[in-house]
Amino acid sequence: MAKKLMKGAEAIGEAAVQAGCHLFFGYPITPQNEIPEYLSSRMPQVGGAFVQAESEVASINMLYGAAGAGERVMTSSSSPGISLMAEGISYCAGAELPVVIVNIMRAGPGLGGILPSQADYFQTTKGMAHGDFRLLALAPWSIQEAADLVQDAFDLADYYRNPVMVVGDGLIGQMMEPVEFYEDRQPIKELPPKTWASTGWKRDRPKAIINSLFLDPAELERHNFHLKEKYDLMERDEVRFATYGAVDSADVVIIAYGTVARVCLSAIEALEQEGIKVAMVRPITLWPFPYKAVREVASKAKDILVVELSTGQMIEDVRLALHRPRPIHFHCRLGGMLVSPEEVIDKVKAIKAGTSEEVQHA
Amino acid sequence: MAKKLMKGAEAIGEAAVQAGCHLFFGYPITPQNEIPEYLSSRMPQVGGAFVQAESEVASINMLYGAAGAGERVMTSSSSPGISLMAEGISYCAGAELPVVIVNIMRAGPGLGGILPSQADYFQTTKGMAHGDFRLLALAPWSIQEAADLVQDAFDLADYYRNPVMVVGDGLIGQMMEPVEFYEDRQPIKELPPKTWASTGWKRDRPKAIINSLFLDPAELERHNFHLKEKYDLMERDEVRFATYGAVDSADVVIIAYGTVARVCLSAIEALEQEGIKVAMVRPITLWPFPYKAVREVASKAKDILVVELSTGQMIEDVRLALHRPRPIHFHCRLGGMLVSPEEVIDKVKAIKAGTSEEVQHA
Amino acid sequence: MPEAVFVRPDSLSDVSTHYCPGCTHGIIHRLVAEVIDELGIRDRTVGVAPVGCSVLAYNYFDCDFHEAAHGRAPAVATGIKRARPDLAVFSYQGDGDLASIGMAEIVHCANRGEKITVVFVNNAIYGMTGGQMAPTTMPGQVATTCQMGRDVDLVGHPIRVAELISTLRTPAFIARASSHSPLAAVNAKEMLRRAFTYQVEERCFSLVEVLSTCPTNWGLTPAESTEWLEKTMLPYYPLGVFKTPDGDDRAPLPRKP
Amino acid sequence: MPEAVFVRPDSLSDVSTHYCPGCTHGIIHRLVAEVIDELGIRDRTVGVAPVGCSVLAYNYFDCDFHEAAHGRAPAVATGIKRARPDLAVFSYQGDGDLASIGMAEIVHCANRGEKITVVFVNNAIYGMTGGQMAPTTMPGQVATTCQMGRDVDLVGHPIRVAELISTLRTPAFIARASSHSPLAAVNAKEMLRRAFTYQVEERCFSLVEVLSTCPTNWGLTPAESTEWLEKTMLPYYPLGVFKTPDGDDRAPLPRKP
Amino acid sequence: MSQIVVEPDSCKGCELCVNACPQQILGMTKKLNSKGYFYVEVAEPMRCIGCRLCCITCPDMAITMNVHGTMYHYFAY
Amino acid sequence: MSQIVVEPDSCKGCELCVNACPQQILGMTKKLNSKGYFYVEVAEPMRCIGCRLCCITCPDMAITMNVHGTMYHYFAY
Amino acid sequence: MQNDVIMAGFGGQGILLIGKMLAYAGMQDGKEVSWLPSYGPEMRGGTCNCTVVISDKPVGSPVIQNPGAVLAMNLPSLEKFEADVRPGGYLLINTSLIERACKRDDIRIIDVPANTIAQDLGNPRGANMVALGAYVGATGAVSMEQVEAVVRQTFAAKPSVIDVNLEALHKGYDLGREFAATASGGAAS
Amino acid sequence: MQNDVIMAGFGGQGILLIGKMLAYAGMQDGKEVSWLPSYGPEMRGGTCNCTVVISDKPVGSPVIQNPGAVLAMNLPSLEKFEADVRPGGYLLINTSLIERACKRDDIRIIDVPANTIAQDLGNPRGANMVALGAYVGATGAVSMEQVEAVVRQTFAAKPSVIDVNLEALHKGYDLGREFAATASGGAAS
Ligand SMILES: Cc1ncc(C[n+]2csc(CCOP(=O)(O)OP(=O)(O)O)c2C)c(N)n1
Ligand SMILES: Cc1ncc(C[n+]2csc(CCOP(=O)(O)OP(=O)(O)O)c2C)c(N)n1
Ligand code: SF4
Ligand code: SF4
Ligand code: SF4
Ligand code: SF4
Ligand code: SF4
Ligand code: SF4
Ligand SMILES: [Mg+2]
Ligand SMILES: [Mg+2]
Repeated sequence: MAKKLMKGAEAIGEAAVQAGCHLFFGYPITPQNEIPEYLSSRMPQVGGAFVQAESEVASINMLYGAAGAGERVMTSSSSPGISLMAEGISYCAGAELPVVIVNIMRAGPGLGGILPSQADYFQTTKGMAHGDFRLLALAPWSIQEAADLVQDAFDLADYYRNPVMVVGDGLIGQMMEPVEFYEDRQPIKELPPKTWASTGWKRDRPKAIINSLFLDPAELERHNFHLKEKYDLMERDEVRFATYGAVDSADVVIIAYGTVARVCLSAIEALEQEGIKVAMVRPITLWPFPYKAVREVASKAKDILVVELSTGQMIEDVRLALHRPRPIHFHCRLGGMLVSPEEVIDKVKAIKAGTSEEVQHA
Repeated sequence: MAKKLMKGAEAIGEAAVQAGCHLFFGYPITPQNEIPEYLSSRMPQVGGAFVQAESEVASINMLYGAAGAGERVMTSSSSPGISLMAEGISYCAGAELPVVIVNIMRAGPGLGGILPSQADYFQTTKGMAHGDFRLLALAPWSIQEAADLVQDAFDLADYYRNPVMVVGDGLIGQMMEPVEFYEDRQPIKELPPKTWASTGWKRDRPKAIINSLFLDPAELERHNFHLKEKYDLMERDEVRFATYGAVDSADVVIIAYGTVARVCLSAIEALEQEGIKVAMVRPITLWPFPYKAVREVASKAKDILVVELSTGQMIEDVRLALHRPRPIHFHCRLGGMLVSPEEVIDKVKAIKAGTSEEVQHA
Repeated sequence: MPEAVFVRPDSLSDVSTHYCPGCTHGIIHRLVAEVIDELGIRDRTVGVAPVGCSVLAYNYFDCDFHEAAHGRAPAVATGIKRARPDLAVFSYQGDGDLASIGMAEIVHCANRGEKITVVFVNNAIYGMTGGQMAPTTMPGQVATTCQMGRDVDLVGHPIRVAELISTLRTPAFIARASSHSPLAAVNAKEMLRRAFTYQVEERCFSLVEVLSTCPTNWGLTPAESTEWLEKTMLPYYPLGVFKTPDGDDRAPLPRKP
Repeated sequence: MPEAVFVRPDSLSDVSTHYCPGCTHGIIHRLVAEVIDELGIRDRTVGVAPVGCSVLAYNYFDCDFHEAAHGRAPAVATGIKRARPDLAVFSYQGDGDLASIGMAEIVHCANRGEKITVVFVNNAIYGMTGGQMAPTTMPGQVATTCQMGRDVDLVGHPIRVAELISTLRTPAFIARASSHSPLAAVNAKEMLRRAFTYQVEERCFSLVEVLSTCPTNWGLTPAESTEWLEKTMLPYYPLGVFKTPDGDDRAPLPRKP
Repeated sequence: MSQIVVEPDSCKGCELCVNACPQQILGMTKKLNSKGYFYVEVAEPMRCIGCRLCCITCPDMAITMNVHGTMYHYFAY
Repeated sequence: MSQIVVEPDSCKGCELCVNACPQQILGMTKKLNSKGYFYVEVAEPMRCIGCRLCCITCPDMAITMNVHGTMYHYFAY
Repeated sequence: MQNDVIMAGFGGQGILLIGKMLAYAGMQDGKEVSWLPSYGPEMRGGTCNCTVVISDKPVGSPVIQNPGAVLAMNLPSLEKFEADVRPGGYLLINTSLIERACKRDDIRIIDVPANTIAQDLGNPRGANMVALGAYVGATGAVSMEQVEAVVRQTFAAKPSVIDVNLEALHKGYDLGREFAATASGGAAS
Repeated sequence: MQNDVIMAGFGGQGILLIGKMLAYAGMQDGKEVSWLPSYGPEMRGGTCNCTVVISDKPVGSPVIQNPGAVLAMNLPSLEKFEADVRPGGYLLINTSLIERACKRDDIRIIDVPANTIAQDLGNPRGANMVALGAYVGATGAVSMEQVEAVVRQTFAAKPSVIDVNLEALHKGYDLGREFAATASGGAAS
């Protein structure tokens, strides 16, 4: 298909449709309303269903039902709405259901504000909800990548039978950029038929029970270990990242993701012109985190700079990536304020000049 | 008061009352039903109120109201119920409300099982909900300590104007042990009057607005930095832990918390008799985590063993504590299965014998 | 040759349930299974189990099943039905599940007119968690979170779900039946049959509230429970059909403008 | 000396609101403030703002306030009132907030008989988020998530909150008023006065549904909005008193047993 | 003629059927079944009128019924 | 006699009061106020009957009313 | 010194109660104690059990994989726990309800016809008291004095049953002491 | 080469639309583009703005702190953004609605009486088109050909307005070109 100028939210909606997702359940929340709005008229066109749920709690449980019935299904929301889905997402993970959840992050905590943020990093990558489970989390930095990753998300979800989250910030939701959808797109994984789905029991397979309850602790322990193995596989096979700039000879290596990484790239290009060599590792999967890539690039750079729209949640993963203590610097904007290329440039110069303070750690 | 044999859940309930908490809002869930049950008859005796909320979502928002009105208030639940509180807890943190939340953890994910677990470690210490906020998290290992920490929790919550969570597992909820309450207990912090509370505006102070919304991003950014400073203070002042065994000359140092640490202590004593020197660091605050203590004790030991009822969530914090790569070993039981002293003994011996595999890290 | 006139329905697995002796969950399971058999829809039926004593319903019905989060069965059922409108979808929910934590989900599912069937088992208590007060607990009834009996001045009166739902304008079939006696069960089955039939005909949402006993948490024998249900619950929870898809509006009018 | 007969009530801050021109949220704010003034309870009143266009209500009322999570204002109000029964507590909620995500909270708050007052502003749309369909959106009404107009076959009919709540047995005062004309506003104030009075007298829970306009998201001028409300909403949402604390039971009876 | 069949190991001894039987011909054994319950037995099978009330009221499918020959059904079920 | 006072900067130009006035004596100015709205003005103050309908219907407290002397109140408010 | 015991039986046999009474007596004796019930799926309809630890030092693990004693009040409990008793430990079997014998020979097995004794005393609900007495008699884990005090306290509201329960307790205690006296150094050695 | 512009004005002035049209034309020209609207608290009732980036390379930051051009359609927009224009950049001022002048002398200031011109053309709603034309004329960020095509496409459903909008566009374009021709190397140098 030809390139189209699309709003991120619409591109995300269309990507779902292109990926064969014909079911969307969601509840309005800024800054991602255009996703449900777009799909409310798009889904009927493809014979699918759009339901405005009564809440995010209901949305995620509708996903649980639809995914359990073997269909591709998506919801989208923004930070407070994602928090309301916590229990339901844990259920999806426990019952091994492939669902795709889009979080267009806004500033928190609480009602916070509606402007861009990355303060849901921990929530996305670590403790979103109770129990031992993980979300595969993809973080696009452009509208085209958002469209691509949403499509990949469905394949990954189906392959691993696990919830996959696509996280962007308000810019990804609101921005327009050219997008291209490929007509001959093939799944990125070989996908077996969903024989586990509850589609009416015709006695041609075991009874399908979509369930996360295991009253026998020994059985639940086996289930937990089974899930863990799956997560180990994802950590082995699904890490995605991109590197930029002088990866082999950088004065400073920046770790940043999402639209913040674009801002950093602008800064890197400007710094290059001034002869300052900066590299960047951009995690595309927030979980599994590209520990190895960060370690390798960082090992060749003098200093490390983490740039984030949070108080430094990703620093922990960066620190875990490094096998020896290294100076880590940090720049952030919070509450919906955005990082500018100029700020990054200044920070890098400060690091080089030795006037930037390292992040302290207990 | 004299020692009384009390069930953990009841001791927790009574501790709240002793701490001057006269309001409880909660929803039944195993294995902590005895907390609301106890308080349903106890609260009226002290002129307080017990309300069985319609859900955990409602519970936490009732806490938001009651804490905002300046009163001490508590809720308790277990893992799936805590997940449902995610949004509300983020609101409490954002609006800086002192609330006490008890999580008697059960096995997950999803509905999971009702037996003991520690799989909510990440949820408790990292990404419980959206936005940049932290919970102060206390993890008792006995009923007496549970009673003590619940009382401390109210002081800490009031002092920092932040939600405090007390996390135990099913054993803490269900076990009976002797408990003593002290009549002359003093707050562990100097507590200023709650002039910020909404108690009816008599024009004698600024209008009280309990709120987490800041539409102006610059204002929200300031608020985020203010919260961050508070969390930095907690990290500086509120770390709690205990050490056991041969802290200066251990072959193996165990890191474990909650009832698991008791099991490990039994093992340590047995190993001591066999001449095997084992130390233990028991985090009492899960957040802020005792990074320094772990680092110091670990620096003197040959090997590190993390024992947990999760797939290894605490390992990340242990790794962050160490400034150089160290061999970390891990033992866990999942799904409601419990770790036994015998298993820990065997694991320590295997470590000593070099037959235990180190935890690998990406 | 003897003819078997009362046998285990095909849709009911041949296993013993975990329900307490005399618990009428078992009766209601059988009635639902019989209706599924009679309508011949077993191989396209998907059930949704709640969190509550009937959480293990998936072990007892011989059809595909989802186990839903507490209170969210109507949302799960919505997801299934919208994904696969050819399936017959029913949720089976307790009173804590449906009337407390799941109130928003049941009201909205009913109001959207999702073409599913809800079997709502009202036993006036939280059975599974050990006898806490439910929204449907009777005035004065003792429960572990109202040990002096439900005090309506403090916590209000029991919620009548059939009445509440039947005020919604969206066409639906709403009825209340009971399981405390064989004749009540016969009527309950009739109500369930209509409820499933309306779904199969793609007409409307249907909900049958079935009064049920919980001898264990009521602290009564099964026989005493039957009697208590009849004496205490029936007057407050009248049996009958509240709403049919072609009936008129059942919302009360304002008394004065 | 001229006498000021219509002035800004003390309980209303002297600031300009962020509401769109002609949005009747402003009228309803003033009515509430006037009632608070008249009852002389300003210094013991605590309001609870929802998430919705009135999220900033705390800036407009001159009393202590809580800003609640979306839909949870009744739970927050419960917390405040149980903590400090001496306070007069009211929540101010939109139709998305109260009738969609907050359905469980409002039903249970009403059913517990919390002695609070709920001001429920029904403008048949999600105002704040830009005009999505609400549970109260009228059949055929266009919204951003039903761009061809609300299709009742797909999403059901609008929910009538006053009717729904008034079927609960717990004593309460439930009324519906409107804000679309001065005379409607006069009546709305009367309803609000009764609602707050019942609370002050510690009698019961009270809820006044007030029909309101959203010119911006209805895509109409304020004057056209007034007319649309009158022509379209009034017939479906009749004004009046649905329930008083001493009135009889308003739940429908079964048609046949 | 109707024949009531009790499956002892399915019975939980709740006695609901005993109360339901209009002929009062069901009673509890003094023996425990494999689950530890005293189970039901038909004392006077000949007096059974085949009303199926016992079957219908049993929560545990412990009672099934066969008929020999034609039988008048008191109610559709 | 009643006196209607419009605070121009409070007015958002919604015209609800214009429609509400039974005397049809309110109209919009052609001037923008500080918020960028055309605001309301009283064309014929003498014809005002003091019914307060304009005040009551204004969502923005842009209209207040004073009276000189005694006034008959059409309705309790 | 640490005494630990798992007491197990049907739901209605009053197992949790005697466990609590034992722990209570231990506490009154000045010992450190813990009482831990089983909870979870096995509860409904099935068996229930509790673990009591009585120790001179703070109690380490309240969960005991190989207890010093097991009191099996019904068959499923025997089957579940007989293998777990620590070599040299005690296995008290309620022979009134359990017909089969224990196959182990490295532990001390005490036959306690608890229901029969209670029945004989005209106190059929007192079987648990008999069993408690037998455990205390055999192990001396707590002082009989404190157990008696606890019985009085437990049934304070129903004074009529105090004496019959004390009687059952003593019958069991005598049986346990007798065993300890005759069999000491017996099977276990 | 990168052209970036912030276009700002009241909600109803069609600012977001001309921003989109510009981006679209850029895309059709084979350039990389991004369009980013303001959203958030300032939206309701207040001003709105969007940032358009047109570049030969993939667009880096879609957020531009110091844009190469600002189009201020009303006074609040001028006040908010005039200081941000990159030295040497363009500031287009809708002098029909903005009475005060800009105080900077390191940028190129173009007076565009957009509303007046539109009014004169009998197309009062076409002020935004005039402004778009002026921006394109002054900067040459995209080809006029593509802009015209986009106008045709945008109003395809209402063919009656195509010509009047094209007319407005061209009036603005001419004004912009004229400025570029006469003032090139002017104020900025
Ligand atoms: C989120 C959440 N909250 C609470 C629980 C605990 N819980 C399990 S079942 C139940 C109530 C069961 O009562 P009801 O729905 O009436 O079913 P019954 O057992 O009486 O059949 C509760 C509160 C849970 N599992 N999940
Ligand atoms: C958990 C959560 N979900 C969704 C939202 C987004 N949201 C804000 S206001 C609103 C609806 C507002 O509509 P209504 O309650 O009718 O109030 P109105 O604006 O019409 O007055 C929504 C969905 C949110 N803030 N939080
Ligand atoms: S607890 Fe009550 S509802 Fe649950 S199985 Fe037992 S009797 Fe039935
Ligand atoms: S969007 Fe609608 S409800 Fe909100 S302020 Fe504007 S007119 Fe009022
Ligand atoms: S069929 Fe009727 S008569 Fe025969 S045993 Fe059963 S209940 Fe009694
Ligand atoms: S009703 Fe069924 S379970 Fe109950 S006693 Fe009769 S046969 Fe047994
Ligand atoms: S008071 Fe009545 S008559 Fe006078 S201006 Fe207002 S509406 Fe018109
Ligand atoms: S009603 Fe108020 S805001 Fe509207 S035009 Fe009249 S004075 Fe202005
Ligand atoms: Mg129930
Ligand atoms: Mg609304």
